[in-house]
Formats: sequence, structure tokens, C-alpha cells
Amino acid sequence: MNEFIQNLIPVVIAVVGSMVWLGINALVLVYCERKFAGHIQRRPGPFEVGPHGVLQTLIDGLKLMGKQLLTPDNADGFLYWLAPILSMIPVLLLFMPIPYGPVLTGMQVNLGLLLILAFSSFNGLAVILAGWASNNKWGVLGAARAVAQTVAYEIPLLLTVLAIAFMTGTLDLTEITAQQAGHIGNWFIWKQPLAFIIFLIAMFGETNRAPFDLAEAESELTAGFHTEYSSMGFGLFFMAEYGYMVVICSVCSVLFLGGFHGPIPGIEGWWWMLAKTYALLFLMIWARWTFPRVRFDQLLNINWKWLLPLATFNLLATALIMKL
Amino acid sequence: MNALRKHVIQPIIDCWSLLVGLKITGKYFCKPLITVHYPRQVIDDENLTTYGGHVELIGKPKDPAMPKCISCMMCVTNCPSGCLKVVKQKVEKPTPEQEQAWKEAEERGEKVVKPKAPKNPAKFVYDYTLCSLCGTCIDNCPAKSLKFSNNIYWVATSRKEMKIDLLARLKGQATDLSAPAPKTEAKPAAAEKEA
Amino acid sequence: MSALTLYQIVALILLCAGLFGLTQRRSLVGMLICVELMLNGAGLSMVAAAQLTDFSATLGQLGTLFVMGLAAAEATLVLAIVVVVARRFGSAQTSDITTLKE
Amino acid sequence: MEVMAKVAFCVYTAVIIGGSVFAVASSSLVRALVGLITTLVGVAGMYMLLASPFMAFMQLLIYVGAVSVLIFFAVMLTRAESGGDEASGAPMKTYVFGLAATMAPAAILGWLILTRPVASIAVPAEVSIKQLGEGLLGSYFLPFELISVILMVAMAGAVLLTWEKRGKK
Repeated sequence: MNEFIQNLIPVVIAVVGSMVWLGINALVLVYCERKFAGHIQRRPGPFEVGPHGVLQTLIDGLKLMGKQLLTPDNADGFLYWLAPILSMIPVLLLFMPIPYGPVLTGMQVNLGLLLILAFSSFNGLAVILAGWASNNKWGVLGAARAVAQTVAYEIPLLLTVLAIAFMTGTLDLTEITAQQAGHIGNWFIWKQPLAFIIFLIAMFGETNRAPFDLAEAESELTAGFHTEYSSMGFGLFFMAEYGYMVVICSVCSVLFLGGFHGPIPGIEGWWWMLAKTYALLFLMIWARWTFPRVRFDQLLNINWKWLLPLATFNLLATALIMKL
Repeated sequence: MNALRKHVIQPIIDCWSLLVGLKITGKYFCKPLITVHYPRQVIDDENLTTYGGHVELIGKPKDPAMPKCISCMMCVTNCPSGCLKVVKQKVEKPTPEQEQAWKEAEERGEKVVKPKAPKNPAKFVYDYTLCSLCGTCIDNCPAKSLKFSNNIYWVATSRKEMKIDLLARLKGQATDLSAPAPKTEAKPAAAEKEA
Repeated sequence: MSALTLYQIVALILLCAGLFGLTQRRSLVGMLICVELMLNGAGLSMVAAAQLTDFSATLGQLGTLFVMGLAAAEATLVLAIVVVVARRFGSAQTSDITTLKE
Repeated sequence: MEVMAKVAFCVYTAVIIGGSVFAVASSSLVRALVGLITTLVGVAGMYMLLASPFMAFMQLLIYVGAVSVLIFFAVMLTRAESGGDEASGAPMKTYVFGLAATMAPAAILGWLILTRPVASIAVPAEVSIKQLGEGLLGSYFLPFELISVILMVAMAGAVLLTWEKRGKK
């Protein structure tokens, strides 16, 4: 029993840590996104609360919590409230196997990559349930789009991840990081440039981010699947969206950018991981405020006609080269 | 060959355009802000001239209190929302002595010059609550007597205040001009102290 | 009672739930859901039997993986059939899908 | 550790039974689907308990990520009412027959399980993914290939079934 508790302690620490990490990231990222959007449009963004508006998201969060929890008439109440929770809880688990530093790993899981892919599929499900349960035509339309989108974009993502797994012979994220140790030339982005690009594009589709945010497309579906959600129901979806962004950017930097290894040998640590993850996150934000939303048939065409064949080709080429 | 260009080369070029888009927004990100943070800063006068506020009258160059308006009612007929109300001035009733004098002159066979009504309007009332700021009145004014005002700090606290007597306003502006008091400068300075 | 027996009982419960649901459900999609329940029972039973006895554990896991693959293929086909049926009969209720008797 | 395993087993069993009851009994198909997903998660937990995490993750990936989304698709395409397609209860006859049809195999299998237990080991065997992969490409190569063929055929069949010429009403 004693030994069991000793085993349990790091897990509990990791769970609490990832909760805190998720909360901080959501706050920081929302602020960064609004500031970034503002500066791209040459306006200051949030400015009033705190110096340069740094406390704005905190206040917004408090405001959200203070609002009334509404359930629409004739909505399926149980599913309606299940959906935001279902989208939130897996995020906490997703942070566990990601190695943020040489010691800063929640849990070294043999099948870490598979764990992340398996549990991130809950997000799509939550979106679908939310849209369906809110008894709102925009919600149902958003759900219908989310169904097609999540199924479609998971495939190229899996195939690119598989290409990396081919090269490393492991699904353990710590091991994959270790194989990229040394200098910048060992990063997998150089060996798998096509996979990196496909992953980058599929990333937007998986996290429902603009220009692929068809499930919530505010100009056509008001807010899509979360039209009816108020207060923390909406807040949880919001947090989960940023949580998935952080997770997928972390995975991308582990898979392709060497994780916590620096560009030159000798210096490694969590700050590299943080810098890479945030660079990717900023790329996502930047893309959101640059590109217009694609049409739905375009979205599916990009996936089925471009990403999927390219990812398959990449996988075959990787297998061939590994064998030779 | 054509198919190759259409289905392979063109998409690659299109991908390049994505990078161009990123470059443009990135460039804008680095440029200094152009929005002005109101209570701490105000827009300089040069940029104020492009602001289109409510409609106002233009004074004659010689007499700024007197509008160029000739009461032709073009603005009233053209206004789509019917927010302008212009009242022409009436001819002053001639005194009996004058009438007498005219009659005598007519009898003598001379030409009589009866005084005409002054052209400038007696009343020029503008209802800002109805105005859609379309500018049709300004375009149609033959005397070029209307323009958009450019006081961005103008506020009203009641519907009544939104019904502006433009003649009175012009008079007020004329007196302000003769005794220049840069109001807009003083306000932000006070606000800055508060902040 | 050994651990294996417990797992088998859970698998049996799943099978029974699926079977019972299959007889009660009157829409094709509902029946598909019940079939998935039964398939899960089978998978659980196989993995438990393979892991908790001396027989090859690899075989049990691979067998279950195959069952999962089959389930995915089956779900795809059933989806297609349901769509075709819904298009032709205007509903996916089993009671409506009759052409022979009135 | 032993105690924790038992507790976990009880929790997973509760999840599985609750989920399957929900899946069978609820009148709304979407709720039934949620019940199914709960059951799937419970079974994945069981796989974890049986020391086969790979199976657990594959279960989540395939069932939650793909199959349940497909079922949801089917629900949407058949225009199921959110009020419930199965709202009106089944006739008594169906209920009795269904119970009988369920009880018969349950009784036989239950009797077999309880009276003829197989010699089992207490600690589940560990199988690495490497072994699984070698199995797939070694002794069980043929079924592996057959599964791919079946998936291919199923996909082609699904496309063919729902194929409609463009412009045709």
C-alpha cells in the first residue's frame, strides 16, 4: 500500500500541474490572441484592465463565472451539460505523457502518442454532442460539420505521426525526444518536411481553429455548436479549445522540433519546449487573423484530395527509405 | 500539360500566396498603431477634417454668422429621411407710407422696385435622430452651404438636444471663431491628469 | 471465483444487454448500437481469456484488434445501408421497411 | 495494489453496466449512443486492468474516434427526432420473447463460466507492441491482410451503395 501511494504521488502532482498549466495557458493565450489580433489590425487590443490590459482575461473569466447557467427549452439537459465536461476532462490527461523537460514529464507512457491521439478524439465527440443537445439549428449544423471534419482530419494526422513512429520505432514521446538530441540537424523536421507541413495543416482542422473553424463559423452559424452555451459551459469549451491547441503544438514540437533539446548541443531544458510550443501557437494565432475561413467543401477537398494522398505517399516513402 | 498546370502547379502557387498573406499581416503587426487611445490621446486636427459628423451650415466668407444658404429647399426635397426643416423668410409688410409712395410712383409711370424677401432662411432645423448621414443634402446644395461637421466629441443626452437649430449653431461658431478658445485641446489635458 | 470468471461475467452481461437491446430496438441505428455492445463483450472476453491463462496473449489481443477492424468495417457498411434505406423508405424504423406484406 | 485493482474492477463494471443499460433502455438514439460510449470507455478501462494498454487506446481510437462518430452520422442522416424514436414502448410480446432469447444463451454461458472455470493465472501476461507487430507480420499475416481487404471492400461497398449521379434527383 505504501509503495502504491508512492507511485500515486507523482501522478497526482502531474494532474494538478497540468490543471494549473492549462489554466495559465488559457489565460495567457486568450490575452496574446487578442493583443495579436489588435496589433495586426493596428489597434491596441485590450488595454484598460491592468497595465496594457494583462488582467483582462482574468476579469473576463470572473465575469463568465458570474453569469447564469441557462439550458434552452426542449434541449436534452443531460447531454447538454455532459458535452462541455467531456471536452474538458481529456485535456488534463493529454498533458501527462508530454515531456516538457528532462525531468518535467508527467508520466512516461510507453504509448504516449497513442494515448494523445485516442483521448483527443473525445473533443470531436463533445462538439457533436453539444451541437446536437442544444436543440438549435445552428448547433445541429455545427455538429454536422464537426462530424465530417473530425473524422476527416484525424486520418492525415495519424498518418504523419505514423511516419515518425516508423523512423523512431517507438510511440513514447520521451524516447522520440531523446532521438533528436544533439544539434538542430537532428530534428525530424529536416527528415520529414512534408509530414511537418501536413501535421501543421491538420492541426488547424483537429483543433477547430480558423481558417478551419467551420463548426463554429460565427458569420454563418452565429457560434455553431456552442451557440446556446452561457457562463462556464461556454468557458469550458473555450478552455478546452486552448488546451487542445497547447497539447497539439507541444506534440508537434516534440515530433518535429526536437522537444526540449536546444538547437546547439549542451543546452536543453523546459524553456526550449516552451519557446517552440509558443512559436507554433503564435503561428496558429497569426494564421487565424490572416486567412479567411474556407468553405466546407473546400475544407473537405483539402483533406481528401491533398493531405490524405500526400500523407500516404510520405508514409510509403518513409517505409521505403527506412528499409533501404 | 494543362491539367498538370491546373491541378499541381497552381495549388503550389496558391500555397505561396498563403505565405504572402502571412507576410502582410506580419508587417502590419510590426507597424505602429494607428488607433488613438481616447482619454489619453486625441486625434490631431488634420485627421479631424475627414470626420463626418452631423450636417452643419457654412457661413459666408465675409459674415461667418450668416449662412450661404439661399432657402431653395433642395436639401429638404432630397433628404431621404426627412430630417431637415427650412423656413423661408417672408417679405416684410410694407408700411402705409411706403405703399402710398409706390402707388404714386406707379401712377407717374415709373417702375417700382418692391423689396424682395431676404434669401437666407428664417429657420433651419435639423433632426439628428432621423439623419442617416447619407450626404445627399450636401451634394445637392447649389450654394454649397452644407457640410459635415467634424467635432467628434459632440454628444447629446436627450432627444431634444438632437434637434439642432443650425442657424443658432452657426452663430455660436462665428462668435467662437472671433474669440478663439481651443476647447478640444483643454479637454484631453484634463483627462490626462485624471489618468 | 477467479479473476477470469469475473471478466467473463462482465462480458456475458455485455452480450446479454446487446442481445436484449437488439430484440427491443425498432430503428436500424439503435440495433447497430446494440451490435456494438455485443462485439465489445466478445472483445473483452477474448482479451481476458488470453491475458489470464497460459495461452498466447498475443493471439488474444490480435484477435480483438481484428474484431475492432471488423466492427469499423461493419459500422461503415451499416451506415451506408441505413442511408440507402432511409432514402428509399423515408425512415429507418424496422417496422416501415416492409414490401412483401401490408 | 491488489485492493486497488479490485476497486478499479468494480468501478469499471459499474460503468459498463450503467452504460449498457443506458444504451439499451433510453428512448433517444443519441442518448443510447452516449451509453454505448460510456460502455466503450469502461471496456477500455478493463483492457488497462488486463495490462494491455495498447488495446485500451486502440479501443478509444477506433470506437470513440470513428465508430461512434459514424453512428452519430447515421442518426443525423436518418433524421432521428431528439424526442426519441423509441418513445412508444414495445408490445409485451416482443418484450417477453426478447427476454427469453436473451436468457437462453445467458443461462448456458453463465452455467459454463461458473461450473467449468479454466485454470487461470492471477497476473495478466504482458505483451509488448513489438510482439504484437511480429505476430501481425509473422504467424497471423493472412488474417491481417484479409482485414485490410475487408476494410477496403467495405469502403468501396459503402461508396457504391450511396452513390448517386450528380444532378439526378
